Amino acid sequence: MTDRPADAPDAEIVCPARPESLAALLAFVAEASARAGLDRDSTFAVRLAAEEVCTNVIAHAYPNGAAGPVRLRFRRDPAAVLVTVEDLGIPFDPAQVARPAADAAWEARPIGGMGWHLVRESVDEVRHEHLPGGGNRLTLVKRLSPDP
Amino acid sequence: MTDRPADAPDAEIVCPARPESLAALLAFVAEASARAGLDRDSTFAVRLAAEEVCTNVIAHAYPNGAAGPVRLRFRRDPAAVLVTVEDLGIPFDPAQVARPAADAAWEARPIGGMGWHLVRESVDEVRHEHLPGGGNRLTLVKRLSPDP
Amino acid sequence: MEVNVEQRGGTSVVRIAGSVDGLTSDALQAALHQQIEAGATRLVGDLSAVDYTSSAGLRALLGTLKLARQRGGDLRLAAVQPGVLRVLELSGFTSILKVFPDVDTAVESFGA
Amino acid sequence: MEVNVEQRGGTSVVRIAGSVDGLTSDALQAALHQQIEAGATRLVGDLSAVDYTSSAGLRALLGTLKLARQRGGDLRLAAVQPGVLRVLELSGFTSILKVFPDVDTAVESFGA
Ligand SMILES: Nc1ncnc2c1ncn2[C@@H]1O[C@H](COP(=O)(O)OP(=O)(O)O)[C@@H](O)[C@H]1O
Ligand SMILES: Nc1ncnc2c1ncn2[C@@H]1O[C@H](COP(=O)(O)OP(=O)(O)O)[C@@H](O)[C@H]1O
Repeated sequence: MTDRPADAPDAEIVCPARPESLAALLAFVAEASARAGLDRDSTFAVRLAAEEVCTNVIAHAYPNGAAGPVRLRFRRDPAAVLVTVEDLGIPFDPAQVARPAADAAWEARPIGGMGWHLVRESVDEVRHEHLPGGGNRLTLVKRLSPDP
Repeated sequence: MTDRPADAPDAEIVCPARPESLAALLAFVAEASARAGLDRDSTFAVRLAAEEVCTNVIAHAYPNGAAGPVRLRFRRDPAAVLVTVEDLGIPFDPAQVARPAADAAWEARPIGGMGWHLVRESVDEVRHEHLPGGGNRLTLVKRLSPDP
Repeated sequence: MEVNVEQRGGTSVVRIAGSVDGLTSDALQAALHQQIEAGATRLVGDLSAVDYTSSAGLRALLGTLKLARQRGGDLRLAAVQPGVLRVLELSGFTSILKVFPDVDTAVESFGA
Repeated sequence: MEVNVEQRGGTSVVRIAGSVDGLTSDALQAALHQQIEAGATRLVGDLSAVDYTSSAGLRALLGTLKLARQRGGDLRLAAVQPGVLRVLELSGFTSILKVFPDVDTAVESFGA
């Protein structure tokens, strides 16, 4: 994991990948989105993608023993918002997650499995890198429509 | 704020100084204390001091507008635990906080004002530094009794 | 998030307000299942004041839908706001859940 | 944290279990004040299962103590564990709050 940029000391959050941390992560994203002046739709989309990714890291990244960290950065560029989520957990490439079937009858519809599908539909781009020392960096890119 | 040490990537938490972050901060301290093998009394003392300091940063460090970050580091040395809490908020030197009166009758006893007193009684040393760019670093030192 | 339940004939109208996310979906699911356990299997979710849902909310809704239908009832939704509706559509929930423009229509759909 | 209330004659025994901290103290205060608002001003806090309190817990206890006494009752504590007792002592609460070794003695102290 690299340093947070010197000019944005409050644009990152690092906390244990545990359910107790979810409120802090969501509050961070809400505050950063408001500060970045995102409109309602972009705020919703970024919040949704960030929640799904964080929930997954909390649930899946550290299957063996104590939870390691989850680090989330929020960057507002002129034309896009970039949310980066890093963990030091097991290798996970979201490209491997199959699109869930959304046409089964209600009896056969599985409960769950929608998270990654919603991430991909909410943001314009999802990048995945394996971190050199182990772990994953996901970058969610939400392009912003220019002011009318 | 300096880098987290390379050998302890999960020994810090950085999150917005907001009430929503308290659960993550407390979970971090609990997990770090367990991992460091602290005994029951030291776990209680470190938890208490850390909670009081974090609660104060959340309540007081950023009086004007949006909450900035609170960064907490946990370090286990052979003979002590060091908990460092940093904010980028208003200058605050805990040495200026008066010891609360603890002898008033119940009718006159103020509700609140006990936090710093409990911090000082729980840990062996409290250090305060003003950070160069603004903000505060508090270091709480809890000495550990050698294993019997 | 807040949840309030109002009885309308044989139907429970569950008014949800706020955000349904990983922090609140368990409470929503508990409130909905409590209705069903108490015998109120005809449920209308009034989502007019719900500004957000994640997949955690979808889980609560689908779990409730299944339980209600297994008991001979149903969960139907009313007044779903655009952002939340998009999540329901993306996840294919609009093909299994009935969504009505307002609470009255949803209640009447049970043929009260 | 969990809070359970049991009536023992004219006294409400409030059994608290877990940690009283900034996350839970509001719920504790609400449960205690609810008793007082309902007319039960004689309260015994059973702290045998409380492993931790911070100043947030002290606030809840002192606020409740004041309200109970203003209404002619009292808040008394029972079976306080060592770590929590030390916090009460450090903050001078043991000079204004009555602490009993067990629940029975605390209940009897109200002269039931
Ligand atoms: N960070 C992660 N690390 C490891 N596995 C993951 C991670 N995120 C997701 N997965 C895997 O991908 C699957 C699909 O995730 P998702 O679409 O969010 O649905 P759900 O979490 O409801 O199963 C998960 O069940 C899990 O097996
Ligand atoms: N991080 C901080 N930044 C600014 N002021 C603070 C900070 N922490 C404490 N204070 C000040 O010190 C006072 C005493 O704090 P404390 O002993 O914890 O009691 P309480 O928070 O209940 O008032 C606070 O009321 C506040 O005015």
